[in-house]
Amino acid sequence: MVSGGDEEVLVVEVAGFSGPLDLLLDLARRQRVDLARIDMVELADRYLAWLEGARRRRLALAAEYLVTAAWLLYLKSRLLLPAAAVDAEAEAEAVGLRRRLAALDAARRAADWLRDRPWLGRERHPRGRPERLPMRRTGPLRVDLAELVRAWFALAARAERARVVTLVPRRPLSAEEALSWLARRLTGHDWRDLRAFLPPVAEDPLARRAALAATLVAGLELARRGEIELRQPRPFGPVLVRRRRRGERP
Amino acid sequence: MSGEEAERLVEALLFASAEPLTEARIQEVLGARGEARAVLARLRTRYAGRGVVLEESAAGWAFRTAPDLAPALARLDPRPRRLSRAALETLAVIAYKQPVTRAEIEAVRGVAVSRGVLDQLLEHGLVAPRGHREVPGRPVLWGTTPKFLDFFGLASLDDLPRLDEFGDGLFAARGGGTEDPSGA
Amino acid sequence: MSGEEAERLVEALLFASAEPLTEARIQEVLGARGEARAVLARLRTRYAGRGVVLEESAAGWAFRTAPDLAPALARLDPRPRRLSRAALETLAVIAYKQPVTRAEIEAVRGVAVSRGVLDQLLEHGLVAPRGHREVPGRPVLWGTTPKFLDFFGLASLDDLPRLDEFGDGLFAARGGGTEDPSGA
Repeated sequence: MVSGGDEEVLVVEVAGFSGPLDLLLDLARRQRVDLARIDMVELADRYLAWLEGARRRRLALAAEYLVTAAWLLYLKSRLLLPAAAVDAEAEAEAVGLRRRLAALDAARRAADWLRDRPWLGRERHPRGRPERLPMRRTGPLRVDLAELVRAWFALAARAERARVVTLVPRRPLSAEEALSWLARRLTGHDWRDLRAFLPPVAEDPLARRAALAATLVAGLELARRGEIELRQPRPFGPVLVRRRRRGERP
Repeated sequence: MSGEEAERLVEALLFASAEPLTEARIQEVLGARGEARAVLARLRTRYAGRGVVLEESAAGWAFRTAPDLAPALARLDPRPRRLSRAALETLAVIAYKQPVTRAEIEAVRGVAVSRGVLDQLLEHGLVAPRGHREVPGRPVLWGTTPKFLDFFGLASLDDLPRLDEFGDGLFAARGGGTEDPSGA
Repeated sequence: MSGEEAERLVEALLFASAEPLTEARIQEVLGARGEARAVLARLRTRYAGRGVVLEESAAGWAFRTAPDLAPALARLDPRPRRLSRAALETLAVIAYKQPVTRAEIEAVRGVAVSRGVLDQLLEHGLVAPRGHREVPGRPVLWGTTPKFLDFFGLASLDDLPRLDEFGDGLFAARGGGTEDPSGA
């Protein structure tokens, strides 16, 4: 069966096998090229001889190698019965093993084929300095008149402050001023946030709160006159406002 | 190796490199296959006018996409845009004080108006040049466009709210309708 | 825009990207300037035999350095890509028998597929989960990605050699569908 020299080589290679099936494939390949016709009895003998050699050299083998050995021994014993008595089950198991060896063989060849392909990053290289393409913004412009006007008033106020050195005494925006501002600005019939109609005031929080209060009073007054509608969908939420359509009843 | 092969190698090398490569480095890879300087010159000629150009900078040689294609290569971003604070203020000054020079806008805003800000407004078609101020340097005068009126839903520039509409409010303009906070 | 200009644009677009671009994406940038497929075909011809070649795969179109230059370019990447033997075999089984469960891979290889092996393949983006097998335990099914094709320079899975070319028809899985090589 296996010569001593062969054994030597096999034992040295033990680390290279990933499991008994891998080892069996290697042994089968030494026997024949056509794995479908592999002699199971001979394969079992080779395996057992290899195992014996490995044990003599005290190689630590995983238990599965021994399980496979036991199974092969059993398979061999049944295949060696007189032809008439060879059971179909043993034949089927032999065929199964041949198929598994052939499948593993194909997988290994496919792996070799992939290994030898020109890999990306090994034989073929992508662009090393990919460039970020610029973004072109094409969306619609979002800005409204109130923003534009507020920007202007803020600039004007800043310029005014810079020019006039004497301090102007601050006084809150009056309800009348807020009323006149809101009555003129609020033209739409869509619900809008009341805060969009704040007259421009100094940027300090107190002045803004006073302006908000005055604008709310103005809104209530205009609503009382039936010119506009006010609505607050949830407690402490934003107050919404719109102009009442002509002819609509309050 | 033929000159053609040296060219192929340098082409691949420059393409795959993460950094621009110096002539010395290229020569190192090229070895005896060719003279880097000559190969680079041939390669640059080959790519001249293509979508990709071979550029030499202080850092070395590198391929880059032809600059003139940048607009066509840009990815489109369809999200709604807002004007930057600077653009909004600049537009406001132009709207209220037109026709106005860049220097005048800067005087009101107190900061320089960058090229990008005016470009933004031009791109949206909200402002346009309106001739020149006849002073030394003949600076361009800027004004709003009909599209500006359209965009903000104004029938005319007279519809822009004025400061004095607040009676004697905090920031009421002095005097008549032509408030001029810059004092110019 | 002339055909030449469309070619420049696509050339620049592909050069700018390290990843393959789909024909749809290229057409999107090209717009009405040309027909992507035709432009790509011209471009491929133009680059044939150069140091950089235009490749097409299911992942899309991409410029890659010519494989024959690999030895000269070897020093370019200080950390060359590696896949362990176990990972390559596992990948081969997945490629041929996809979608396939871990247990099915193990049946072919005769050993357990370790977490590390799958991690290696996932890290390289070569495989991805493809749903579950509707059997008890609902095991994850694995398949290859478009990156797999790009990685190994394959136009499609059909470029994988037929396994009976290996001298054995038993493992003729793809197309055959659900054959179980374990013989179970």
